[in-house]
Amino acid sequence: MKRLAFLTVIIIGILLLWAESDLPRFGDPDTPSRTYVAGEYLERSLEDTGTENVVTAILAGYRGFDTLGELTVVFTGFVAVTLLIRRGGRL
Amino acid sequence: MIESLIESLLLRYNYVMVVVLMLIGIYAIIAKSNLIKKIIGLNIFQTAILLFYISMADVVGGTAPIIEEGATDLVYVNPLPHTLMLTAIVVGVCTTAVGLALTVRIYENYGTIHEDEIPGVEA
Amino acid sequence: MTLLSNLPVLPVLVPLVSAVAALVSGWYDRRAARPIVILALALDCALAVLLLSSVVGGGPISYHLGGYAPPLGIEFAVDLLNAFVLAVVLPIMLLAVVFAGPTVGREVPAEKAVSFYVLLLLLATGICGMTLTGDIFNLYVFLEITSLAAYALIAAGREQRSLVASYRYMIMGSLSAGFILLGTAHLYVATGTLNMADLASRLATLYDSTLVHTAFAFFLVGLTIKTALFPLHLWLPGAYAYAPSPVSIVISTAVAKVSAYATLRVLFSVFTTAFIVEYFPITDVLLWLAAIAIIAGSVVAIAQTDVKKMLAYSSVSQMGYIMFGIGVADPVAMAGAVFQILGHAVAKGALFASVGSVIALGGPRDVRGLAGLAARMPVTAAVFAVGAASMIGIPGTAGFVSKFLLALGAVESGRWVFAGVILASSLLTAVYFWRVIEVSYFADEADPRLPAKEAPLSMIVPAALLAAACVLFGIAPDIPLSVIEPAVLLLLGGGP
Amino acid sequence: MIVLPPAAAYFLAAAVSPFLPRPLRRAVLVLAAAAGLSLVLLAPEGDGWRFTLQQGIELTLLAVDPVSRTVGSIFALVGLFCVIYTIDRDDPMLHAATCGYLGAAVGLVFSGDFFSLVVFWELMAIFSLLLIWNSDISGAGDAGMRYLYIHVFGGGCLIGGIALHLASGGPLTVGPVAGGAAALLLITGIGVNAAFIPLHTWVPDAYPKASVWSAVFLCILTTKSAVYVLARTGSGLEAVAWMGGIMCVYGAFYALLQDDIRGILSYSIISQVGLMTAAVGVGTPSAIDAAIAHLANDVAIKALLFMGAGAVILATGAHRLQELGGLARRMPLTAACCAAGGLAMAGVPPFGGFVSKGLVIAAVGEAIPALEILLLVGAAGTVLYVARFLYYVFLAGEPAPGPDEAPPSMIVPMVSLAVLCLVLGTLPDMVFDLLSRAAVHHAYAPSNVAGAFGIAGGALLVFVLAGGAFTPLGRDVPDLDALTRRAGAGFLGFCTGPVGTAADRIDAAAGAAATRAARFASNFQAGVVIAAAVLARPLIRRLPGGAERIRAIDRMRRQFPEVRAGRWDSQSGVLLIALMFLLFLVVYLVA
Amino acid sequence: MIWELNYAMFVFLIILAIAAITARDLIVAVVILAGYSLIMAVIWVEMNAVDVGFTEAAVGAGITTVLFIAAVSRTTRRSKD
Amino acid sequence: MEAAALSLAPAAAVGIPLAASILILASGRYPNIRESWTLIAAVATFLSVLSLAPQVLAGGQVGGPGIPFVGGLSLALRVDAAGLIFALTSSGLWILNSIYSIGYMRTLQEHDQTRFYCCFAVSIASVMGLAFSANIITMFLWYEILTVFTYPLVVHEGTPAAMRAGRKYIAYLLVSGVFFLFAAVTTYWLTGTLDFTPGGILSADAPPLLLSALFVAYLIAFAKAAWMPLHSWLPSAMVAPTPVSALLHAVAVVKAGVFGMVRTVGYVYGIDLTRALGMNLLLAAVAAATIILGSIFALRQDSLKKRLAYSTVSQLSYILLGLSLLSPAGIEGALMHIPFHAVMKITLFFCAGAVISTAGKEYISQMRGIGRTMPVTMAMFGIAAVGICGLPPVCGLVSKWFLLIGTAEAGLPLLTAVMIASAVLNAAYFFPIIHTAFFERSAADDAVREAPLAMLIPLVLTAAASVLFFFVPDLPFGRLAALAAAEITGVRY
Repeated sequence: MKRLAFLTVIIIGILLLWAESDLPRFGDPDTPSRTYVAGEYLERSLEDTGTENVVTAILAGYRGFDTLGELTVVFTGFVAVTLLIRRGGRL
Repeated sequence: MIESLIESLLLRYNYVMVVVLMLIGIYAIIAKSNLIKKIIGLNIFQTAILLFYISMADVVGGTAPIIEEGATDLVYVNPLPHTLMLTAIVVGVCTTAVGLALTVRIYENYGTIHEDEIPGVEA
Repeated sequence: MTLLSNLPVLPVLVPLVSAVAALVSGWYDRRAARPIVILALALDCALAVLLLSSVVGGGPISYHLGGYAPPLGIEFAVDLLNAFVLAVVLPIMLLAVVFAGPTVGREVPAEKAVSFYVLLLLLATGICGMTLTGDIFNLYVFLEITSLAAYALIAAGREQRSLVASYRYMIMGSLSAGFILLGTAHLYVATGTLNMADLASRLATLYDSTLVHTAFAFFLVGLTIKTALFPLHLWLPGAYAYAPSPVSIVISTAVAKVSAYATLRVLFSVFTTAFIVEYFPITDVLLWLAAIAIIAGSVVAIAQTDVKKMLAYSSVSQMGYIMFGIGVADPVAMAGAVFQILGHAVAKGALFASVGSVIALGGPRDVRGLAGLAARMPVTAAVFAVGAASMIGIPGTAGFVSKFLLALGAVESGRWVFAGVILASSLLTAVYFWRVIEVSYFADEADPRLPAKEAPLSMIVPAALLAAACVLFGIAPDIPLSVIEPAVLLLLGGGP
Repeated sequence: MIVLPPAAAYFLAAAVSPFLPRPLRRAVLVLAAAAGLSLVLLAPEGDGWRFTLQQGIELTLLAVDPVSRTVGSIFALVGLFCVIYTIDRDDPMLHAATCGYLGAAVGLVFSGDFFSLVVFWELMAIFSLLLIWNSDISGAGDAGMRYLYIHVFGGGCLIGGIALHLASGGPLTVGPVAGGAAALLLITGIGVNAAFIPLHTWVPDAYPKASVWSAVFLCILTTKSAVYVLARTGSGLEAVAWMGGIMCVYGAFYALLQDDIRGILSYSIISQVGLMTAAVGVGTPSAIDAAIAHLANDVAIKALLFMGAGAVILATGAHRLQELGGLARRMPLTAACCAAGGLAMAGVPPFGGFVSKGLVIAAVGEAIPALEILLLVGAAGTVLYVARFLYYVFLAGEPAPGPDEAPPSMIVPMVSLAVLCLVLGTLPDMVFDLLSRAAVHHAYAPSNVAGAFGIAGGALLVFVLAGGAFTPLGRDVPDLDALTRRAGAGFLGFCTGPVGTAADRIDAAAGAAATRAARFASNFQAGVVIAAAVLARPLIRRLPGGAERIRAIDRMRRQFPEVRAGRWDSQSGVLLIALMFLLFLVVYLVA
Repeated sequence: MIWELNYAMFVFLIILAIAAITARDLIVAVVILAGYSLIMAVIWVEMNAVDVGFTEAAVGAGITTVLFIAAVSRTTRRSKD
Repeated sequence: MEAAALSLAPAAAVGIPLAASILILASGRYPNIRESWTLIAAVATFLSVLSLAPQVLAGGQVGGPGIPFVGGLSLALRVDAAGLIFALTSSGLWILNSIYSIGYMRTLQEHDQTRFYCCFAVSIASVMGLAFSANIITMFLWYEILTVFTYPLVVHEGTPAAMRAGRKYIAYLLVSGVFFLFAAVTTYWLTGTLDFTPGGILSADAPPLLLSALFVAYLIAFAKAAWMPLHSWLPSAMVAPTPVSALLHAVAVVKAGVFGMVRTVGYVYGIDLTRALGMNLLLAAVAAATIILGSIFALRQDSLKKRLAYSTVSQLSYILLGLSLLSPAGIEGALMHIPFHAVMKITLFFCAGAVISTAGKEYISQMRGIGRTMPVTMAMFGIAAVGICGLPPVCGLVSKWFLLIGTAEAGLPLLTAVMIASAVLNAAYFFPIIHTAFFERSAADDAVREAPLAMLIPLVLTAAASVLFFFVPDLPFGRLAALAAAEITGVRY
C-alpha cells in the first residue's frame, strides 16, 4: 500500500510539475490575475472603503460575504466540536 | 528539453514547493494509519495550497498591498489571494478542530487512534 | 432596500441568524431549539419557492452582495437551475427536521439536541450558499460550512461506528475541498477572476492552456469526491449508514444533491459545454465512470445485509445516473440528470425516512430484521415500497422519468451500450430492493426486534409526503420538467 | 310448415334425456329418433336454415338434395333401430352420446356450408369418443385416446383443406374442392374418417373395445358419412379410387385374420367402405349413385351385424371366435338375422348388398378396368370372412350354456334391419328413386346374378375346401398401427422424457446460475479480487513467492464469502482519490 | 526578495514536513508542525503577504498546535508510524 | 382516422378499480363490505367499458384527456376496437372472478384477503389502462404496474416455493419491462411520437437492422405473452391462489403481453414494415415453436394447474401466430382468440380451483372419478377443454377457423400443419383428464360433493359463455375483431 501510494504520489508530482510550466513565473508582474481585477482593487479600495490596507478592504468590503462565511465556519466548527466533545451541559 | 524544463521549474520554484508539500501531505494521509498523523498530513496539504495562492500573488519588487498615498511608483502585490487565504486558514483550523475532536471520540470508543486497529468498520 | 430586493441572499441569512437564535434560546431551554429550526426552515422553504417563482417569472437574478459589482464583489446568481435545486432540497430538509423530533433522545443523546439542531440549520445555510452563489471561492466557503456541519452531524448519534465514518468523510471531504481550492487557484492564475460568469467568458480563449486542464482535473476530482462518484465514494456508505436517521436523510438528499448541482454548475457554467464536450471530450471518461458507478454500486448494494448501507450503495449507483446525464451532455439526458436530482432526493429521502423510523425506534437494521414490517408498520413499509419502486424505475414514480430521459438521451446520442447500462441497472436495483419488499410484506412472522406499532406521526408524515411526492412527480413529471428543461437549455447554452 | 333441421331433434334429446327419469327418457329417445327420421323425410328440397354466424361465416343447416336425403334417411332410419336396440340400457351418458352422435351425423349430411360441416364432423368425433369410452372392456380408454388423436388430426386436416380452399377464393358452400394442397389436406382429413389405409387402424382398434350398444352406432355413422362428404367434395380422383380398391382387399384380408367377431366386422367396414371409395373415386354420376346405394346398404348391414354380434357377446360374455360356436341353436333369430346381414354383405341376391355391390363394381369397371379386379378379389374375400364369421359363431361346435335368445328390444331392430336388407335388395328402386340419377334397372340381369353367385359359390368352395386355413388363429394379427402405436408411445416418451428433462435442466441451470451470481454478489469485492487472482494465477505463480500467494488465493476461495478483500478505509479512499487524480491528469495532459 | 534564502527555507520546510509525519512521538510531531507553520509564515511575510503571515503564525502555529496538543493529551502520544 | 370522441368512460374504467382498491384497503376489517366493494367495482367497471361499445362498434374511437408527460408525450387513454376487446374480456370476467374469489378464498380460509382483493383491483385497473392506452408510454406505465401488483398475488401463500416462484416472476417480467422501456425510448427517438397509429409509426427509413433489433426488443418486452423460451414464469406463477391464475395468468396478464404485440405489429410497425423486415416470420417461428413445445410440456404435467398453464403458453402463441400472418383473417382470428381463449381458460381454472378447494386434489392422477362427485364442475371443464382443442360447440373453433384461413391466406402451409399438430397435442393433454374424471372409478365413495355456489355459478357462466360465443361470436367480439383487423390491415374483410 505504502509503495503504491509513494509511486502514485511521485507520478502525480512529475505530471503536475510538467503541467505547471504554463504557470507564470514566480513574481511575474504581468499575469492575468494581476492585470484584471487585482489592479482595480488597488485603485478603488481607498476611495470605496477608506482603508489603506487593501486586504482589509477586500475582506470587509468587496468580499465581505466570504468573511461572513468564514465566521459561519468558525461558528460551525465551534458547535461541531461542542457537539462531539461535550457531554452534558446546556448545548 | 530537460534543460528547458529544469530552467522553467527554477523560475517557478514556488510551485515546485507547492507540489512537493502537497504530495507529502497526501502521502501522509495515505501511508499513516495514525489518525492524528493524517490530520497533520492534511494540514501540510492545506498549507501547501495557501502557499500556492500567496506565491502567485507576489510580484518581483512588489510591496505589501497597503496603499501609501502619493507613492505612485510602488508595485503592490495582488491583495485578493491574501484575502482568500485568510478565510482558508480559518477554515483549515476549523477542519482540524473537528477532525481532532473526532479522533478524541474515536479514542474514547475504540481505545486506539490507529485506523487499522479499529474493528468492524468497513466502508 | 426592501426585503424582496434582497431575496437571493435571504435563504442564506435566515438559517444563519436562526442558528444563532436557536443556540441562544437553546442555552436557556433545550426544547426551544426545535420550533425555531422548523420555523426557520419553513420560512426558508417559502423563500426558496418565492425565489423560484420570481426566476420563472422574471428571468435570472444577479444579486451583488454589499453592492459591489462582480467581478470585484461576490455575486449571487440565481437562475432556474439553482432556484429549482433549492426548492427541492429545502423542503426535504424541513421534512427531515420534522422527522428528527422523535429520534432525539433515541438515536441522538438528548443533551446534544441543541447543537444538533443548530448544526442542521448551519448545514442549511451552507447548502443555500452553495446553491445560490455565483462566485467560485464563495462556493468553497459554503462547501466547507456544509461539510463541517455534516461531519459533526454524522457523528452526533450514539452509533460509535459513525465516528470512524465521519472521520473518513472528514479526511476525504477536506481533500476534496483542497482540490477545489487548488482548481480555483489555477483558474484564478489563468484568468484573474473568481466570478463564475466572468470565468466562463475569460476561459473561452484559454482552452489550450495546461493550466486550465490541470484546474479542470482538480475540480473534477474534488467534485466527484463530493458527489461520491465511484470509485471516490468510499466515505459515503459509512456516513450514510451510521449517521442518525434524520441526518442520513439530509446528507443523502440535500448534501448529495447540492454537491451534484455544484458539479453541474462548475462543469457547465464555468468550464462550459464547449470545453467539456467539444474541445476536450472528458465526457466519455465520465460516462464510463458513471456506468461503472451505476453497475458497481448496485452490485455492492446487493451484497449488503445492513439496510442503511444498502441504501447508501444504492446512492452510489443513483448518483451515477446524474453523472451519466452530465456525461451524455445533451439536453434530454441532462434534463434526466436534473430530474434525477429531484427524483432521487425524494425517493431516497422516503427510503431513509422509512428505514430510519424503524431503526430510530429501536428496530433492527439488517434486511432479515425487516421481516413482517408491513404488518407492524404498514405506512412505513408502504413508503419504503414506493421509494424502492422509484429506485427501480417503475413507471408512475419519479425514478422512472429520469431513467426514461437518460435512456432517451443515451439512445439519441447513439450510445447504445450506455442505454443498456441504464436499463440493466434497474434490474440490479430490483434485486436488492425486492429482497426487502419480499421480507417486509410476505414473511411468515414478524421479527421480534421490530417496533410493535407504527412510528409516531411526526415521522410518518414526512416519510409519506416524500413518497407521495415521488408518485406525484412520476405521474405528472411535467410540473418539474417545465422548469428543468429551460434550466438545462440555459446551462448547456453557456454561462448563467 | 317450418321444418327444423333433423339434427335438432337428436340434439334436443341429447341435451334433455340425461335429466329425465328412465321411462320418460326411453320415450323421448324413441320419439326423437322417429322425429329425426320424419324431419329428414319431410325436409324440402333446396337450401334452408341459412344464417350468418359472423361476417364471413354464412351457415346453411338444411341443404337437401337427393343424395343428402338418401344418406340422411338411411342414417335416421337405421339410427332409429339402433336407438331401439339400446333402449333397455340404463345409461344416460350412452343415450345422450348416441343422440348427439346421430344428430351430428345427420347434421353433417344436411350441412350446406363448410363451417357447419366441420362443426358436425368434429362433433361426431367427440360423441363417438364418448361412446368408445363408455365401455367396460379393458383398453377402451387408450383406444379412445388413439381414436381421438387420429380424428383430431383428421379434423384439423379437413379444416386446413377447407381453409386453403376458402383462402384461394373458393366458396363456403359445400362443393368440390379444387387445388392441390387444399384437396390433399381435405382428402387426408376425410380419409381418416373413411379409414383410408394407413389411417384406418382406429376402426379395428376402437370398435371392438366399445360397448355393445355403442358399437352399433359407431359402425354406421363415421365412415359412411366420410364417404358421403368425399362424394360431395372430392369425387373423381383416380388415386382415391385406387385407395378404395386397396381398402377393399386389405380390409377383407385382415377380416379373415381376426378372431374377435367385432374385429372381423370392423375390417369388413374398411373393405366395404373401400368399395364405396372406389366408386366415389371414379366419380361418374352412376358410380356415385352406386356408392351411395352401397352406403345405404352397408349402413343397414353393419348395424344388423354389429347388433347380432352384440347380442352374441351379451348372451355369452365372449367375443372371440374360438370361445363361440353353435349359437344358431340357442339364438336362432339372431342367427337368422346375422345370416341375412352376412348374405347381404357377401352380395348374394336378393339382398341389398348384391344390387349395390354389383353396381359399384360395374361402374368402377367401366372407368378403371384394372380396379375392378381388385374389387372382385375383395368381394370374394368378403364372402370368405362372412362365411367364417357365420360358421364359427353360429354353426360349428356346441353352444355354451346360458340364456337363450336376445331380449325383444334387440331382436326387433335386428329383424327389422334384416327385412330392410331384403327390401333394399328386392325393391332397389326404393333407394334409387331417392337418388335423382336412377340409372340402374338391370341389377338383376342374369349375368349379374350369375356372377354374384359365381363369386359367392367359388369363395364358399374355397372356404369349405381349405377350411383349416380359416380356423381361429388364437392370437391378434398386428396391423400397421403396431408401428404407429410404438412411434406414438416413443414420441410421447420423448416429449415427457428427454424434452421435459432438457427443459428441467435448463431451468435448473438458470436457477443455479442465479444462485451463483447471488453468492458472488454477496461479497462482491472479495469475489472480484478472487476472480482476478484466479485468472492471473499463471502470472502470480511466476512471481517470487508465487506458491505462497497461490495458497493464499485458494484459502480465500475456500473461505468465500466470509473472507474480506482488503480494507476499505480512509487509506484506500485517499489512495483512490490520488489514483483518480492521476487518471484525470493523464487524460488531460498526456492524451 | 532573496531567492537563495527562499530556496533554503523551502528545503527546510520539506525537511520539517517529512519530520512531522515521520516522528513517532506525536507531541514531537506537533511541535515540528508548529515550526513548519512558523517558517511558512515567515515565507509569506517575505512574499509581501503580511496579514496572512501573521495570521498563520497566530492561527496555524498557535491555535492549531494547542488543539493538537489538547487532542494528543486526551489520546496517546505514541504512534506506530 | 376519425377524431376521437371525448368521454370519461375510459378514465372511469381505470379509475373505478383504483378507487375500489383504496376502499378495499380501508374496509379491510369488514370482509363483507370489502368484498362488496370488489363486486360493485367489477360491475361498474364492466358497465363503463360496455358503454363504450356502441361508439366503437359504429367504427368510432373514444379518447380521454391526457396528462402531459416527458417531452411532448402524454399519458392518455384512447379506446379502439382492439383495446375494447381486451377490456371487455377482462372487466367482464372480473365480475365472475370476484364472485368466484369470494367462494374460493372463504372456502380455503385464506389469510391476507384484503391485500389480495386490493392488489387484484389495482391489477385490473392496470389492465384497463393497458387496453385503453393511447401510446406506448402509457402502456408501459400500466404494464409495469401490472407486474408489480400481480407479484403480491403470486406470492400470496408466502411459502418458500411461492417466494421462489415470485422471484422468478418478477425477474422475468422486470427484464421484459426493461426491454419495453428500451423499445419505447428507441421508438421515440426514431419517430418522435409514441402514439399508436393504425398502419404504424415507424418508417422504413431507419436502418433495417435497427428496426429488426427493435422488433426483437418489443418481442422480449412482451414476455408476458409467455412465448418460449421466456415462458417459464407462467407455470411458476401457478403457486398463486386459483382466482389469480384464472383471471390474471390465464386472461389479463398474459393477454396484456399478447395485446402488446398486437399493438406493436399493427400500430407501431404496421404490417407492411413488419413484412418488409421479415419479422412476421420470426414471430411466426417463435409462435409455432411455442405452440408445439407448450403443448408438449403440458403433456408431462401432473399438476392440473401447471398443465393448464402450459396450455395457456401454447394457446397464447395462437394469437401471436395469427398476428404474424398479417392477413385479415389471421389477425381477426388472433383478436377473437383473446376473449375466446379467456372464457375457456378461465373456466378451466375455475374448475381446477373448485377441485382444489372442494376436493383438495391438485394432481390429475388423484382425480379418478371426480366427474362423478363433482359432475357440474367437471362437465364444464370438459366443455372448456373441448373448446381449447378447437372442437365444437365451443368458441375455440371459431377463432381457430379464422386462424387457419389466415395461415392459408398467408401462404404458410407449415403453419397450417402446426395448427393441426397442436390440436392433436391439445387433445392429448386435455382428454386424458376428462377420461380420468368421468370414465375411471375412484376407490372412494361417489357421493356428490359439488363446489359451493359462489364458485359453481361463475364457472357455469363462463362455460356457458364459451358455448354462447360459438353460436354468436359477433356478440360483440367477432365484430370488434373484424373492425380491428380492418383497421390494422386496411382491408375490409
